[in-house]
Amino acid sequence: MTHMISVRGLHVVGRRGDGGEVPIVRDVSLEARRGEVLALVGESGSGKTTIALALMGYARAGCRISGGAIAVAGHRVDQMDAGELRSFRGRTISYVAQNAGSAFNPALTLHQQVIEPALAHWVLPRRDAERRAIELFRAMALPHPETIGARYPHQLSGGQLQRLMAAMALITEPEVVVFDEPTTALDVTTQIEVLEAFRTVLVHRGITGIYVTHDLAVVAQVADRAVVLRHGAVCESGDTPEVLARPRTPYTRELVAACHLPVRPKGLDPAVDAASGTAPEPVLTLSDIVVGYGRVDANGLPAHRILDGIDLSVTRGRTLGIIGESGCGKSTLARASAGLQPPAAGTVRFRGETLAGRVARRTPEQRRRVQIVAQNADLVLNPAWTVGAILERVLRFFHNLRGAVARAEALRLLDIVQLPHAVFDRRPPELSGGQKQRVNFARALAARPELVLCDEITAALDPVVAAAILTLMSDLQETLGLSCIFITHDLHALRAVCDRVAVLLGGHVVEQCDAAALMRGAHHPYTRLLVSSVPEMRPGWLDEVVAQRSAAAAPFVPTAVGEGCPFVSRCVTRIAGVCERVRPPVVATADGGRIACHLPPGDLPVLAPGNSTIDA
Amino acid sequence: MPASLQDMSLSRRAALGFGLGGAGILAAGPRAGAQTPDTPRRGGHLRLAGFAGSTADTLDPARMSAVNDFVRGKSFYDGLVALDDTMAPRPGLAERLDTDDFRTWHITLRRDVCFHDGAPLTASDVVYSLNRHKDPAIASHQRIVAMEMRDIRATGPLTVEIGLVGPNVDFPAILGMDNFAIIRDGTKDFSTANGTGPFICTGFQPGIRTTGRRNPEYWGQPAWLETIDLIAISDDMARHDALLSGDVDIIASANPRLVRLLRARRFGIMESPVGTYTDLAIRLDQSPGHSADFVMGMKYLFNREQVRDSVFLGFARIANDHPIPPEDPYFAADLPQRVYDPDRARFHLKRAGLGSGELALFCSPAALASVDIAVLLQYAAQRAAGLDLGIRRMPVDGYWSQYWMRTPMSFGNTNARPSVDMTFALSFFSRATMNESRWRNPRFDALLLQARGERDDAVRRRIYHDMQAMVRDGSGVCIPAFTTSLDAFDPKVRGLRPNRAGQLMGYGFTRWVWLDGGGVSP
Amino acid sequence: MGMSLAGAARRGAAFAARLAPGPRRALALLAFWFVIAIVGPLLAPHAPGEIVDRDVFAGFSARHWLGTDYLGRDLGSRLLWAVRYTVLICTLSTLLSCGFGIMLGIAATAMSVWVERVLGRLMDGLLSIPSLLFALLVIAAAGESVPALILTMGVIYMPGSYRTSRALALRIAQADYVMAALARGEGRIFVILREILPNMTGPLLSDIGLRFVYAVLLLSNLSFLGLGVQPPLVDLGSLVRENVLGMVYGAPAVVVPTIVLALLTVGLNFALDRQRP
Amino acid sequence: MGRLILNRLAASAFSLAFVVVTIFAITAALPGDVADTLLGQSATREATAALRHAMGLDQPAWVRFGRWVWGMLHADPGRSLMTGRPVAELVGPRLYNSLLLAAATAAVSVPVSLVLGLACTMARGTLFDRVVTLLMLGTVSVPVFLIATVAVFVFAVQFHVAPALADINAVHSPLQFIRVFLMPVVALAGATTAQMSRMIRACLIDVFSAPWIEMAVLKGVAPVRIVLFHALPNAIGSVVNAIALSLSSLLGGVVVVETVFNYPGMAGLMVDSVAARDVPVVQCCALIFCVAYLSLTTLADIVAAASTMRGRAH
Repeated sequence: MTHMISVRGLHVVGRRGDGGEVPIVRDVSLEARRGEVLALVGESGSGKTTIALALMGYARAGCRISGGAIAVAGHRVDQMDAGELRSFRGRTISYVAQNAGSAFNPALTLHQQVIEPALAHWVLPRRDAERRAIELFRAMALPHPETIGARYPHQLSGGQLQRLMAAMALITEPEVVVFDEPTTALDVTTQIEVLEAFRTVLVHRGITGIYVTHDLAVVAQVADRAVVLRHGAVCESGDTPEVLARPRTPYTRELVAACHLPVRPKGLDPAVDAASGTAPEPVLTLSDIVVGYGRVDANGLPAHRILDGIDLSVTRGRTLGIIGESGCGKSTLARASAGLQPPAAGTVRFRGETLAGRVARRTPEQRRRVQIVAQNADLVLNPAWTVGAILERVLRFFHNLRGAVARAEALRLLDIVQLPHAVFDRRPPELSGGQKQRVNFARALAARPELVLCDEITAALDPVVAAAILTLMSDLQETLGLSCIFITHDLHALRAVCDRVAVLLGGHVVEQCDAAALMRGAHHPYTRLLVSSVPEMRPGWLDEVVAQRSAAAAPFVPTAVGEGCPFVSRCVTRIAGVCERVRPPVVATADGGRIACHLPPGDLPVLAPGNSTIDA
Repeated sequence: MPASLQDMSLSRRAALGFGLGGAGILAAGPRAGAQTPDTPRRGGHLRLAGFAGSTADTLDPARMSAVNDFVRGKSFYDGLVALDDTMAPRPGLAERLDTDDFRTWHITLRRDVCFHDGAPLTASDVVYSLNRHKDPAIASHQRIVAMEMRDIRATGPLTVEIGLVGPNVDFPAILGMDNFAIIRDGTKDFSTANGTGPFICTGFQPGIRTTGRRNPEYWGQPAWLETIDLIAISDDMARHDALLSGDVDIIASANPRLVRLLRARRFGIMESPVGTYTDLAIRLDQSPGHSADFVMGMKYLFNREQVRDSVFLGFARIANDHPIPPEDPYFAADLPQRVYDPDRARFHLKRAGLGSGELALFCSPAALASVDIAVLLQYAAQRAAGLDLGIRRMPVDGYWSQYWMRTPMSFGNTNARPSVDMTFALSFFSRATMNESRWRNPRFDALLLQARGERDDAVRRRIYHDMQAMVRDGSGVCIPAFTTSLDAFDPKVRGLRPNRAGQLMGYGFTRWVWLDGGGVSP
Repeated sequence: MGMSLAGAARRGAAFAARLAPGPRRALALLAFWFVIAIVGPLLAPHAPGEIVDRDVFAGFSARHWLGTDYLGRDLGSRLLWAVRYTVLICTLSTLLSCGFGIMLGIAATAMSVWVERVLGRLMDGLLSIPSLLFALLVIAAAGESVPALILTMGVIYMPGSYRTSRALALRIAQADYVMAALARGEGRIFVILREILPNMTGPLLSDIGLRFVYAVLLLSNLSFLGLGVQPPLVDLGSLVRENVLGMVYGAPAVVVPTIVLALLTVGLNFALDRQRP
Repeated sequence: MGRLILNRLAASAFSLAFVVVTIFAITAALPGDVADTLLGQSATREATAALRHAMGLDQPAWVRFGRWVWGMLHADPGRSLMTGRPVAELVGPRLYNSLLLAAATAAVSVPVSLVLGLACTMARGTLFDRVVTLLMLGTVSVPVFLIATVAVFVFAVQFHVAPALADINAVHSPLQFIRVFLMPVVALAGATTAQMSRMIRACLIDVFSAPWIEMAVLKGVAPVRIVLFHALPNAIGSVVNAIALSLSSLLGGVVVVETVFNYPGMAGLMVDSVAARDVPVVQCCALIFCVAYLSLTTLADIVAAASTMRGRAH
């Protein structure tokens, strides 16, 4: 018995609405040795999670394991009955779910849930289980390991929950742990901590891991071997460095390529504009925008602010990128610009014209000029309408086009976004994610806008598709001369399409700079953290980053963030007594950037090109 | 010529002998009919399920209107006059009833009668009991009748004198009406009954139940039963279920459709040939009733056999469009029976010259079987004369006050009256408030007053005969049938006899029945 | 004309094809009952008020397939009429309650918080009056007629429909495509009719179907209080009720209408219920 | 939490105010009045007018409304026009009876439907689930009056296993209580249980689609524990709501059951009083029904809120 996990000829089928069955996983064979981490890599729909669950003898509602031999730690999973499965799951093999926020029962304390496997399998008496849980919490570098278990899931952050879930998976000391995209829902800065915690326990305890992910950079950090899946079948497998460095199949090559997005070709900077004699003309200008909720104070400002004192402008024909972690106010910024969420203070100007805060008060012409392309194409396109109807409605609304003219124009728009005409009569649910996002784009273009607000348009897409969308966007902007605001949490995407970048944190812009300057020169400490946290597809990268960070001064006791810098609680270079009290001044940098930090410009962290291979 | 109650009742009895013996309608259930007249036994507990019970249940004699009210009344109270099986007046609390001119009546009360609370019966009780009917706030059902009694006064501790507005030979019958039962002077609270009757009220919950026990001090023939328990079950099936399962001993208003089942299970059925009728009242003072042809046409549209057989399953007697039932001694047997005649109906309706369009026909479960009769009539009208009748079935509540007599064509339901005089006076006299069809015939009115003062029975018979003919042909009231009331009982209930005054022995069965094997022999 | 009819049929079929199997089956069932409601009475051998036999509660026979009722009328003929009236009344009252309920429910999502709250409270109040007693009171006040019945039942089931559609609409109103339409500057009516409503059809049809079933049951329970269609016509519940005494003889007059009533409600209920896992 | 309860209570109070006005408006719109009823066929115009005056029915509606609301605020529902007795005296015993019947029904239907709902959830898609579903749907699809009538005929008349009447005075021991209440409760609980178990099943299935249920399965937790420990605490809010809704819809059946079993309860009293136009009694009964419904749903809402807010208060 050399293999801890051995799967031979696995087939999983799903039931269709009409009662027939469709294959989801076809003839998959794989194995993993004891103590090894095996990555299952693939896009959505590749069957990677289905295979991982099949290892636990589990198939989701509507699915069925229809064939194959599954052996885990010497057990034939495919031959177990319900009782055997119950004592096998959680004991021999355990599971870390993708979204810990929803995989924890909201009504129970974390402690109850974490020790439950140990109690359910009679592994440990309650008291010992609690003790071991605390040990694991500590090993996972969770704050307050003694008391954190008494809390409820909604009281903790995503990264903490993800680590708690790993603790729960490990409490029975299983032989195998299945990680199902455990860091996908996390911000890059958090991802590093979680990845490190996982890796440490796996290595120390000699546990065999199955790591399900779509992110090759993560694979590079955690997995010994990788299996690339496509359409439910194995595409390629081998040792991780091998697969990443020398992909053998076209599909894997495509995947790898999607991780190396080309940087926006023309590094435009204001100096060039100045040289060409055209003054940079701002299209959209946001001044001192405040958006929030809750009680309104004497100045008419809300108590809880999502955006606070935002000053930004978009230059004509250029793309402004906005980057930040979840909850920093990125999307609110787009919605405030579009008038969907009226600001409590500040003004939105479009080519000098002040726009009303509320969309209903804007003129049709003003509404036409600013179009929004939102993140989730599933929610953005009305599923009851055909694509043609969606486009024609906009054409009719803004341009009063009807009948054959409108149809011709709609078809032309489909051409522009590179969709076949057959899409015209389909409805959104019949389209793929990439197609939907293209339709979403076409709809915005139908208004013939001057500014397009793109809110996380690639977040829900697989890397290959996302890359294509980004290329399309760049091309369109070029050919149509559009101005854009591109909101994202993905540094790769940002650099692929943007001319200028604003870094958003806690509702404040902490830094603005040219996209080209993002990887070099002095930056805000947060920007540095952000940039250095983006995983690289280079084995060993994680070790370097971790080594670097632990070398730096141990971070901070968090204090209440008042008027001070939003980054103060995580900043390793903070100036005690100042940063948490005083709002940082905005300092202009040599290459046209603006940084809000108390540090003297000379002390700002510098990103050296060698520090990062992101340009490579 | 002075007259007294004793004489009268004798003479009436003689006259009524024919009605009782000849009709042969006093059939009882198989067991009841077969049983030999055995000796009554004392004791036992009898449970009755009446038909309708609600919070409108009352112990106030003036307000009694439902079967259970009357059963309660008959159990707890007495009237001055009692009506026997043939509705002939017999002495009740009044020992004597004397008059010289049928206008002023002298009442002599029985001695040694006590109310349930122990107080002796005196003239003031009688004066109070009768006078209160005239007060509108009392809401007496007999206010109109009571208005006939112009003055009521005590002439001694046990004597009362009543002066009527005009002579009335049938006045004793009026005093025999259950609503004129005698209560204690000054009674205002009717949460219990303080009467002189054979049972003492031991519990009264309106709409739920009434209980009573035998009055050991009763002045007359004491009751056989020890205790009685009266409830009401308005749902037909539930009421029969209660009898079939043995939860009650006797039920009022058995449904003709369940008689087959009851008989098969050896339960007794008592058929009471009461003079109750369901009629269609066509108002003569409005379109379409102001056309005599229309009214006549409608009368020919009633298929009386069908009403009897399909609606009442035979438990009815065919009527001749006048309110006097065949058992009544004054029934005009020689008047030709009106029959279903589509040709004549068509002829008359055509002559009435109605335009097209639907005529509304108001009916309600409040008026017994009126909905079914309306259905029959509607089909006949459509088939025979192409006349469109639109049935308007109205809820029980509000029917009498909102639709009956207020619409051109509505169904009504009239209970048997104690005398022919009252039957005509209350429902056909021009100024009667219940003159359903607004029929005005001065000759009829004159005849009514004449008969009322007429002592010669032969003359009265002739007058009543003419009046029946006049109603039959002139009034807008169509009477297809008289109903036969059905009561069903467990065979152990003995002593039941049909009574013309109403079902359940004119509601007074608790006074007479006994339980076989239920108690001890006296 | 023919063209447009064919077009409508095609569109209808296409619409049905897009629905979930539950509402689709329910629609098919409803269509079946509609056919019976329309065609049935034309095939009735006797008038609903005609007495055809002196025998009441007669059993199955060649002359009267389903026997006779409590008056000796042809039960089969009455049954066909009863189906028509039950289907008619319940359909109209359901359309009424759901029409208003859905409109208000969706509109509530677009109205100010206070209007919406007040509306919600009013609906709650309406819901708190027991339906049977409410019907009794209203029909006592307004008189017994088919329009009154329809109106009353419409009012009774409106709050439920309001609640369901409001919950659905609230979820949809937060969808980005509604935002997109608002950002475009579309009017409220357009947003309600074109953006929100089409996306509620599936669950709404289920809800409407269930409400139809409730209406059938309420109507039959109303017959217990003696309320219903004017004689000689009849609805299914009243048909059962008026013949309930026949139960003791096992008469078809009570058995057959009960089965038809159960088929109508159970069938629809089951069709709609199956879609939920 | 306290704020939430206050808010919910205020909302219910608003609903109640609306109900009060509605009830009064409908009862005021009833054709005819108690004077007509009292006099019945012998009503003449002057007699009814006199009676109406004596009863104060000739006052304008707003005066009567004001007097009624004033009375209700002092817990005095007035006097029955029909019997002249205080409404409280009339309603009191009936309210007790109704509560008894409702409690007995709830005591049967709530546990049964909880068990059925849970069982169906755990066995969803199986034959058992389908059979129960069909049975439950069948139960709600037959009018209550028919179920009750057939039940009485079969069990009381044919087999003599239970009385045909629910005679509450005959109850002197727990055994008699069961004997008397068995059939009314079964007739009432049938439809209620059916409805409730379907709703509970729907709530639970909703919860069962949550990822943390899958997580529990993958932890190797036993199905019974999953249902009781994981699913139920999260479904409790909606389950309680479902129970409240079903119990309140029980009132429709109550009218029927009270009539068929001749059980002296509130619904029958109200129907009678509508017929008699005894407006104070109608208003009092209607108000009690509405208050019962509103307090039930309010309570359910508060329980639901409390259960979802567990832990969130801190």
